[in-house]
Amino acid sequence: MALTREQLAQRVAQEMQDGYYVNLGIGIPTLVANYVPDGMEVMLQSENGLLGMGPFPTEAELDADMINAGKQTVTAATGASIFSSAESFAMIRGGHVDLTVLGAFEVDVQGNIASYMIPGKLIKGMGGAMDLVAGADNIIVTMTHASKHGDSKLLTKCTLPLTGAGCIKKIVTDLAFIEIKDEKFHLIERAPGVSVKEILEKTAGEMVVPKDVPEMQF
Amino acid sequence: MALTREQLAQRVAQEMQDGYYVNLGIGIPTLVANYVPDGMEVMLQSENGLLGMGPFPTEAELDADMINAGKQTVTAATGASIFSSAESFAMIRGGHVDLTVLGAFEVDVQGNIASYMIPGKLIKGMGGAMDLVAGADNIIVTMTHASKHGDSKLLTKCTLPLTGAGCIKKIVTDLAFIEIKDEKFHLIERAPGVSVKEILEKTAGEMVVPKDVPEMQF
Amino acid sequence: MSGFNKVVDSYAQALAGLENGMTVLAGGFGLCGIPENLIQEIKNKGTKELTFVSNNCGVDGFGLGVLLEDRQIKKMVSSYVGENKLFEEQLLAGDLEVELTPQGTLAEKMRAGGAGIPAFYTATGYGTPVGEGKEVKEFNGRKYIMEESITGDFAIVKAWKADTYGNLIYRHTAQNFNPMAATAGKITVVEVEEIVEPGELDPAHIHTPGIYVDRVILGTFEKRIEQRTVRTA
Amino acid sequence: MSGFNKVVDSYAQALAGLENGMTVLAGGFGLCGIPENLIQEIKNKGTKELTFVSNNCGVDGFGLGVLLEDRQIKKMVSSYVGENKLFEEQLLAGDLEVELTPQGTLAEKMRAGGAGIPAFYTATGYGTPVGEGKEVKEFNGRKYIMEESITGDFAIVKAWKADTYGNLIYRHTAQNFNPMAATAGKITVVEVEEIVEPGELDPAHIHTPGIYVDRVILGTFEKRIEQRTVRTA
Repeated sequence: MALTREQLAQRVAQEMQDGYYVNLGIGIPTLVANYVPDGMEVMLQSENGLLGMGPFPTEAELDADMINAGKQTVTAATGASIFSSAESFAMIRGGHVDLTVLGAFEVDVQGNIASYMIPGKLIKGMGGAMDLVAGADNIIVTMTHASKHGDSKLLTKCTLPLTGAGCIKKIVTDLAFIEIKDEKFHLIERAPGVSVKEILEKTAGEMVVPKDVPEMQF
Repeated sequence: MALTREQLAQRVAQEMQDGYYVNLGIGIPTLVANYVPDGMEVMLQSENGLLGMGPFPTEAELDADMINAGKQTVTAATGASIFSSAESFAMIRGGHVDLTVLGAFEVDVQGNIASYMIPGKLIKGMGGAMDLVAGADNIIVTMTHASKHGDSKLLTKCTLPLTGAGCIKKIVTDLAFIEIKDEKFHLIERAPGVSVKEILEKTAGEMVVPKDVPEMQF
Repeated sequence: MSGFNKVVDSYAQALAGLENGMTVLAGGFGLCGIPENLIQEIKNKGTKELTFVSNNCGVDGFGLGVLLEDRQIKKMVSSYVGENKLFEEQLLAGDLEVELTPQGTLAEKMRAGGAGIPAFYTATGYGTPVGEGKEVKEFNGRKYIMEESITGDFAIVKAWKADTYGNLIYRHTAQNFNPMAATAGKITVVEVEEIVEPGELDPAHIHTPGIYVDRVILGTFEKRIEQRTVRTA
Repeated sequence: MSGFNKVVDSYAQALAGLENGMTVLAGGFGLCGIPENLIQEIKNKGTKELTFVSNNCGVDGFGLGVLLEDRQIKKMVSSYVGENKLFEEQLLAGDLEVELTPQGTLAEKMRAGGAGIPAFYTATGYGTPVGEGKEVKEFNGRKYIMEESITGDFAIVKAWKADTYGNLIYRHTAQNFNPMAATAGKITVVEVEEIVEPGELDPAHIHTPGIYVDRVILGTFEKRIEQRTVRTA
């Protein structure tokens, strides 16, 4: 069975380590915050200028001046710091964020990522995504393995304009956990009950499959 | 009579305007702060990270953590702000300081300035001087017109390594107030009792002298 | 105004000198920390053909979105736009130009503009449409593109508190792009919720020193929320 | 240490991993805001052939000057040096290398290093010995030189207060180069006068967010004054 959005977030969350500073993109990545493993502390960085993002506010706490990068009202966690956008991206560009999680339209075997622009549709912009993929060493892309029409999103070469070149090493899809090395996809884990055959059918780029591909553990 | 150090500082102070942010170098420039014209407010910027430098502290106020760019203990004036060296030089380099006053060994008709290094002597460094002359639009160099040995410091071409190229427009010496335009010195004022002849004798670079050269007023 | 007193009494004074065709840097992220009243005053003035450098362009009827109504904006330099229909219409009709700039690059371009740095290198955008036509240089085996700095004829800024000298403090995440915009405007105008006397703000905690600020005006703010998300207590 | 607790108990732990030949970035301006005890610990460790990036090199017997005594410093990257005799002797004897860097360029190089910017352009130093051999580019009719960023294997920093997460606040002008050094060290070690619990520092007034900080240690400080200037009350 393909993973649900929640399971996707849960699998990504397993890649976190105690003491990690983490930037979570909009959509499924945001859900990752709900699955931080017990006994582990992580701090969320929001690129509009908040390190230590807390939960949504209560009605009483609601404050228009306290938002996250998704423009949602949030709170500051204990030990948070707040700063300018320049300082925020100094952190990001300088490689100080330990883990970045974001969505994508396409990823290819060279680690290229396309996530912000579909020609012919209205281009709304890249926001902070280009800075995030260029700045982070440890990035997890999370997306469905194939589009609604069944087209693979794991390609030999991205067809859409890139968000970043050669920067992606890990992908969690609804079917598999994949690493990128030596210009190939490497199948590391499969979603519970999903066959290697199905994964290969839905992967357009070259994929290395080891003898044994364990199922994800939750 | 050649100006005293105090008169030099006093003449420079006349170039200030109400509301000016001013950076004063070490030596005679520092004395300029004592001659801010009555009814005029200026704010002193100290490049180690203080905007709004106040007077020296009393014994009771003395604080090792509050110093100026000359490493002297100082106080913060009302309305001061304190920041990092990067922010301080962002101000300076970005042209936000209205007036910079500093000393020099030599200035030439192209507006070049040499002020930090005499080959053969120990080179201690340029500190913030190169940033100050590159960043400010409005710089006044204050120095004696000639060396102790009688050698002119106003040259056709600086002989010492430069602190900055083409950045000086105004010089106040102990003999004259001079502007630099079109690769020439222009004599604007002379020190009380000093003759144009003496100034010309002590000026190595080409100098334009108008018919009437008024004496400085104090 | 005399000495360092930057306080002006009217929005008309605050934006005196703003002319057609100028470039304006605006603070704010989404609708958070935007100079609401200064934007409204630009609408009232009817200044046209403006280039705005701002992370976003507001929404229909609020923030910079209101300046689209009378087509006062010629060009936007932003990282994310199109949260409103009017924007989309004008863009598709070719009445509006957009220069999409990565958010961190945009912040750094303004910071560099204020700091006298004409250009810098960044890996952001290399190998993407953003990098096209830009100079590429390699440092330590990695490729970077050169990005030039941005300055404006005006900067419009929203802060929380100012003293009369123009020293500023921002509130929570309403800080965002405001400090950089403040440094990079030829004329920097700030609207604030409270004006205090010099000496009331701690010198060590001033976010924007007054040297960057030309005019300060006291305003009242709607502070519209774009995504109202709450939890039950 | 677990989670975000960066506090270490000994200076030995604070500098664990420092090895011969490394580059160390040090905060401080003159003797103000210098990491006194971390410097002393480097002396105790006897680490050699170090490159120091620091605006100054202390004085005889205090600050970085003490590391000259056993010739632990191979090279200084500074804007102003030579306030002590030992420095002069070693420089003239060819035992010590100095790379003089304009103060603002030095600050910006460290800031750029921490911010992932490999190089930037500045007018500072163009046409002077500092500009020799550096790439020149013209922007808006003015010439600028390219300066590359600086990072270090270690950064040693002095702050006033830290919380256990490593969020820092500096005191008065003891801030100076410390915030930039903190961002640009592979391992950033901070000594402070007071350690508080997370939440005790106002999030809006933290000078250095804890993300840049690896280790925090509580110290006591002499705070020697270089130029004692006072007025009569």
